[in-house]
Amino acid sequence: MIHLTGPYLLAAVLAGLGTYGVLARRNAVLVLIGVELVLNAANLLLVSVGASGGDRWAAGNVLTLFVITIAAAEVVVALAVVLAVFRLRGAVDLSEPASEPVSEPVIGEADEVRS
Amino acid sequence: MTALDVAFAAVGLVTAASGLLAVTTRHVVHAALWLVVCLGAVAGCYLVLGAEFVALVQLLVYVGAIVVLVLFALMLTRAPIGANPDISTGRLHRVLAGVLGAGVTALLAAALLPLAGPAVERRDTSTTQLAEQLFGTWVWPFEVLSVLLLVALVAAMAVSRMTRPSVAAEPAVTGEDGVA
Amino acid sequence: MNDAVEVTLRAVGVLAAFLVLPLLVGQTEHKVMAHMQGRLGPMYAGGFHGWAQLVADGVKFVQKEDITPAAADQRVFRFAPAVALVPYLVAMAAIPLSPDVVAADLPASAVFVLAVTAVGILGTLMAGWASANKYSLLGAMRAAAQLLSYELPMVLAVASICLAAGSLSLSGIVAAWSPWWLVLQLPGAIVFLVSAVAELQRPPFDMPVADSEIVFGAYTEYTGLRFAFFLLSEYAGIVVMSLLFAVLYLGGWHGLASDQLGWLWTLLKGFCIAVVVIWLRVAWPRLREDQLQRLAWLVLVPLALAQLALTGVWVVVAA
Amino acid sequence: MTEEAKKPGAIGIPGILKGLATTARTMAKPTHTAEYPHAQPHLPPRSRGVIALLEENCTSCMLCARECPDWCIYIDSHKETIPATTPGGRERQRNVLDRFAIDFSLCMYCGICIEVCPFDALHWSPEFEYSELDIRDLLHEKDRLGQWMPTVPPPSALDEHSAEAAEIGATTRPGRLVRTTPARPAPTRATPSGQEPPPASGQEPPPPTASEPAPEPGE
Repeated sequence: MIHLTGPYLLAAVLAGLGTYGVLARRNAVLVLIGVELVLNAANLLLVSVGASGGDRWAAGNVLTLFVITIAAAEVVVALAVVLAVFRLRGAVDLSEPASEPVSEPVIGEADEVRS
Repeated sequence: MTALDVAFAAVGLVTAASGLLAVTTRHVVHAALWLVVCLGAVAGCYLVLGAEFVALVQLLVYVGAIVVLVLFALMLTRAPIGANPDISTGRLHRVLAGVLGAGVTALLAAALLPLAGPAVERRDTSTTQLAEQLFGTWVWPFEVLSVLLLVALVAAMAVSRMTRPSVAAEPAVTGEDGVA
Repeated sequence: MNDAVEVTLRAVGVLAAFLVLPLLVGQTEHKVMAHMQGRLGPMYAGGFHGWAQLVADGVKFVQKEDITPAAADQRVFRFAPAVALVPYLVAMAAIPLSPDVVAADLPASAVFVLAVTAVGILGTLMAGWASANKYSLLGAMRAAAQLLSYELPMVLAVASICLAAGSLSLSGIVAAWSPWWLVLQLPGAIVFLVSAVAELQRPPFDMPVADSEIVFGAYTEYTGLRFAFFLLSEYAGIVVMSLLFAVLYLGGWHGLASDQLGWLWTLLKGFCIAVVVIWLRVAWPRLREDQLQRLAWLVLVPLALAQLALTGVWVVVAA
Repeated sequence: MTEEAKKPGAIGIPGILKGLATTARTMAKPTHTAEYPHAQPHLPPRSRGVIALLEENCTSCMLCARECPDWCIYIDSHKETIPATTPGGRERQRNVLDRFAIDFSLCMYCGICIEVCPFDALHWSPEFEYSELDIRDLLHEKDRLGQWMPTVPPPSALDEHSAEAAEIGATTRPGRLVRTTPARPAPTRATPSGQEPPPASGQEPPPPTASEPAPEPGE
């Protein structure tokens, strides 16, 4: 027996924290962390609904797996973009106005795409 | 309060606390490390909720791969040790963000909590069941997802190689991260 | 009350295995490596052929000063060895030595072991970043890149085994094991072994700690007991990976008198794999970073996928 | 593991297997290790262990101290007057060695001092077990250096077909005009040529040409 109040509340809190994280961060990678938190809130909600029964196609679990997969894809692309921006501008500060490239493009080797 | 409630309360508190630290800490890398704790605790939540396979995948993919990738990106984009006020926006902005975040929480809680109702019997989803559904009912979304992964892979590769031509003209200043 | 006693007993058993088996592997490495290089290895500590050398090393490590660099991120730096060590301890609890001898028989233990060992990377990353040392950071980056790359073929190889056995549990996999797997799963076995060695950052995949280039990678700044923990985690990793290989590919406790001596068979098979891992270290030179990535993505991943397809076809045809 | 080799451009599997085979074969063979403190090492002839001093041969000429690359030889001496042996003869002076010390914490075992010594006062000894807990104890004074003398091995026999040693030739050949300069290197060569260990004798039997060992030879 389990009360679903806890999971629901936690999902709401995580979503709120994620929103705050997205809005209050200037570093692009840290904004991603906020996004991850929101995604996890959604996952938690899905799983807790799945655990409560009335879930015909195991949708709670399956959709959570899907979201995790999508999150992986999203993170890979987002981080590639962040690295490209860093190479171009030498910083990943989102509140900095988009100006011409800083005259110091930091060239790494073409990164292997990981995972 | 049942035993599961107590267990969930414990993991949930860890989740919320580490999540809070992940979005508020002033140390860049600490944020990612707190995210690790948060995601691990979320995996614990899944366990308590009876979704053990999802919990393991959460651990394997989120903690084992995604967060490592995030840490990797943080280190590649300069992550000095010590507090750094520059990673957050200004005070006013943060207060507004906090209000908005609290609003989101309040809204969701207001919508969800009435639905919670009395204690329910936990329904475990066995791995076999999950597999049958995944490769039966959900097989088409599953296939589409694999295409999405492929696209993401190719896209990431394309994005990371994009800067090459423009760079060729500039004098190559290999700075602090000749890593990769 | 009875449960509490049993849980305690199991925990103590795992802890004992965790403390003894890595030392055994370490001593074997000392001796095997020495003889492969025409040396004798440790001969004095403990009397007979230096059997207590690693105990002596441990005592030495305890006596050394525990230094945290002034510029380091103190808490992360101190915490990193534990993050590197604990996952292997947890993983060891889930590996069955025989149907009865297992600390925690989980339903999806194969995935569990993989998931838990994947967390171990974080310890290296934390150590490398928190040391405030450019060599450490480089080592951590290399480690992260390598471990992420080799995680994929490893998971795919294990997936192939799970597919063939129709089970995610290690006990179930061994129960379904048949000698044919030695042939049919051979590519997967090779992929698994190579990725396991790479995950452990052992030579020839020891780019992250390449001592001639970046001192000792992420562990450069560590001293004393914390350094010993990193070493212990490496050897515990060998134990975990070898036992996992024995359970997945060599049929675990299948063998003569497997009812009584099953656990011995598993340990024996795992020990042979550990010797192979040591052998690779002696025989082969270190791979370069680009060769490493190339091997993972262009050889191991396709091979693992082919193995997965082969197993799939076989399962469907045989069913 | 053999998949290892399949990276492009690698010649591949044979080499990798060969690596495994070589190490396996080495493991099957006996080791080359000598367990030193328990088994004495077999040292090759002419091992450079420690430098021994034959005090009687030393004329305090300072050649060794001067040639030493890291200045680890310390020599103190004074002159002593020897009364004339015959009545009315001239008094002679002679160097008396007060101190001869080699600091083995500085010595790099190049052996130049031994090479340059004109009178074979310095010799290589194969003894090497003289480590100390205090680095200052590595400064060997002349009595300590002299104690190494019994450990100096006799010089190895000459090669049968080698040319006759110069000084032997000089004694057998008819006499020549006295010329000091070419004769100077002769004493140093005496070591390998003399079949008897030279340290036994006191003063080097001078070749017919050398009269008095001048303490300061031309550079």
